[in-house]
Amino acid sequence: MISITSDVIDPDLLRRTLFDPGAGAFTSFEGWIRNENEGHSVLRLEYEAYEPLALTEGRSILTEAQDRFPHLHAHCVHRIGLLEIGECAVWVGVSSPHRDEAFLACRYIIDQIKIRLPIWKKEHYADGHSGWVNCERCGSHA
Amino acid sequence: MISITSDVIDPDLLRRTLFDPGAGAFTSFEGWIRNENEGHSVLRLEYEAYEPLALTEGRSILTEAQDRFPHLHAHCVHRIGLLEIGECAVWVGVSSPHRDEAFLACRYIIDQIKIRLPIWKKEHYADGHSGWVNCERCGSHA
Amino acid sequence: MKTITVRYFAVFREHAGLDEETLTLDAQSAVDVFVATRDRHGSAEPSGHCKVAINDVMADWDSPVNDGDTVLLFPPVAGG
Amino acid sequence: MKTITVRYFAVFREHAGLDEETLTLDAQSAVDVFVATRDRHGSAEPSGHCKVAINDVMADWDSPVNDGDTVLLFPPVAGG
Repeated sequence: MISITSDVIDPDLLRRTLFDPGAGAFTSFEGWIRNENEGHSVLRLEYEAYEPLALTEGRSILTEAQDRFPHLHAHCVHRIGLLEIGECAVWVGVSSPHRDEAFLACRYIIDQIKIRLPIWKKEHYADGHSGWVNCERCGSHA
Repeated sequence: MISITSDVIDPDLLRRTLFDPGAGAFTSFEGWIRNENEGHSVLRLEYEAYEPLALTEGRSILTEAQDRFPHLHAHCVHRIGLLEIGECAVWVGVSSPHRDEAFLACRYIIDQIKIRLPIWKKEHYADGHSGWVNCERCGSHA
Repeated sequence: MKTITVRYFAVFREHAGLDEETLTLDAQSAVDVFVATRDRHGSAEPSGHCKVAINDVMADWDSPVNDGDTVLLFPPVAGG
Repeated sequence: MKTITVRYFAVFREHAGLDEETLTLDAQSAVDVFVATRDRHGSAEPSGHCKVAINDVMADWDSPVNDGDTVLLFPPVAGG
């Protein structure tokens, strides 16, 4: 399942949705707002999504992961709106019988989410300027 | 930091210990008790650790990860005692500026923990039998 | 000539100064719409890093556009 | 002959039927202690998958043992 929300992300609540008596491994990834990007001091970030297609594309990514790794449960939530340093912008969690697939699937999902979902972020800098962040493949890696 | 505990593991509390305004990525791994191992129906697991050396070896593993990946924060907790299906036996969390290191470090730590820490588990099966689980490298992969 | 509704996102919306507009264009495919709006609003972004959707379905730059279509122009994405 | 305290863990403790015992052995290195206790308690585990510590420090099978040492015998580990 994937969702887009302007509410604070609650990782503990989310991981519980992946419980399965046959799952021996759980991995999660969280993207946190950090105070620096490419030498600029960042105060906060603003996320914008085009929700209808972000959800469609997100569901495709999760389905791809589940096709590749049987018995996988996967869940993803992406924040939108204004986020402060330290806040969680994206949460990806997976559970599966063994840890190999859990690590691979979690990595696959976050990588694809970062390059395929119509989501954009604007950095607000300490010097008063702001700027849209270019995509991963075009430049910086987050 | 590494700890050994007979208390329930609280992932949300643990991830907060890794907050850092310079961290853009967080990954965690949890080992959950599952209801099956190599064809046997498992009811519960019993973990035993030799704490003084489990802690020493665990600290070495975390230091190795931090030497390899600068700016890494890492934390690990391992349960001991009797655990039921679905309970978390081990939690590993790391935060770092970027996700490449976060995934690699988290995987490194759990892999090393499973093969180096003096910790043993006994499976209690549905048929009334029980058995000590052989190490990862010797047989099954959890 | 076709009547195309164009929707702008993120930096494209800032360049255009509006969320969407309806244009009458001589466009065969999505990239024609992209080029026409780029010229119109003075953006310098190459299409290579951008994405496009037609009527809420992800499309390719050479996907055909029809009269009445809504074309969504996505600048380089940066989720996570 | 040396006086060595041996501590058993997990399946080794079950084989031995006790947590620890003090033995008088003609042992040069850790593996000699391992073999002596294996013979004594009828365990069939090869040393290859096992680990040993001497006086609470991880050691190798060919590490020397001295009179008064405590040798910890670890069966194959299975954390996580």
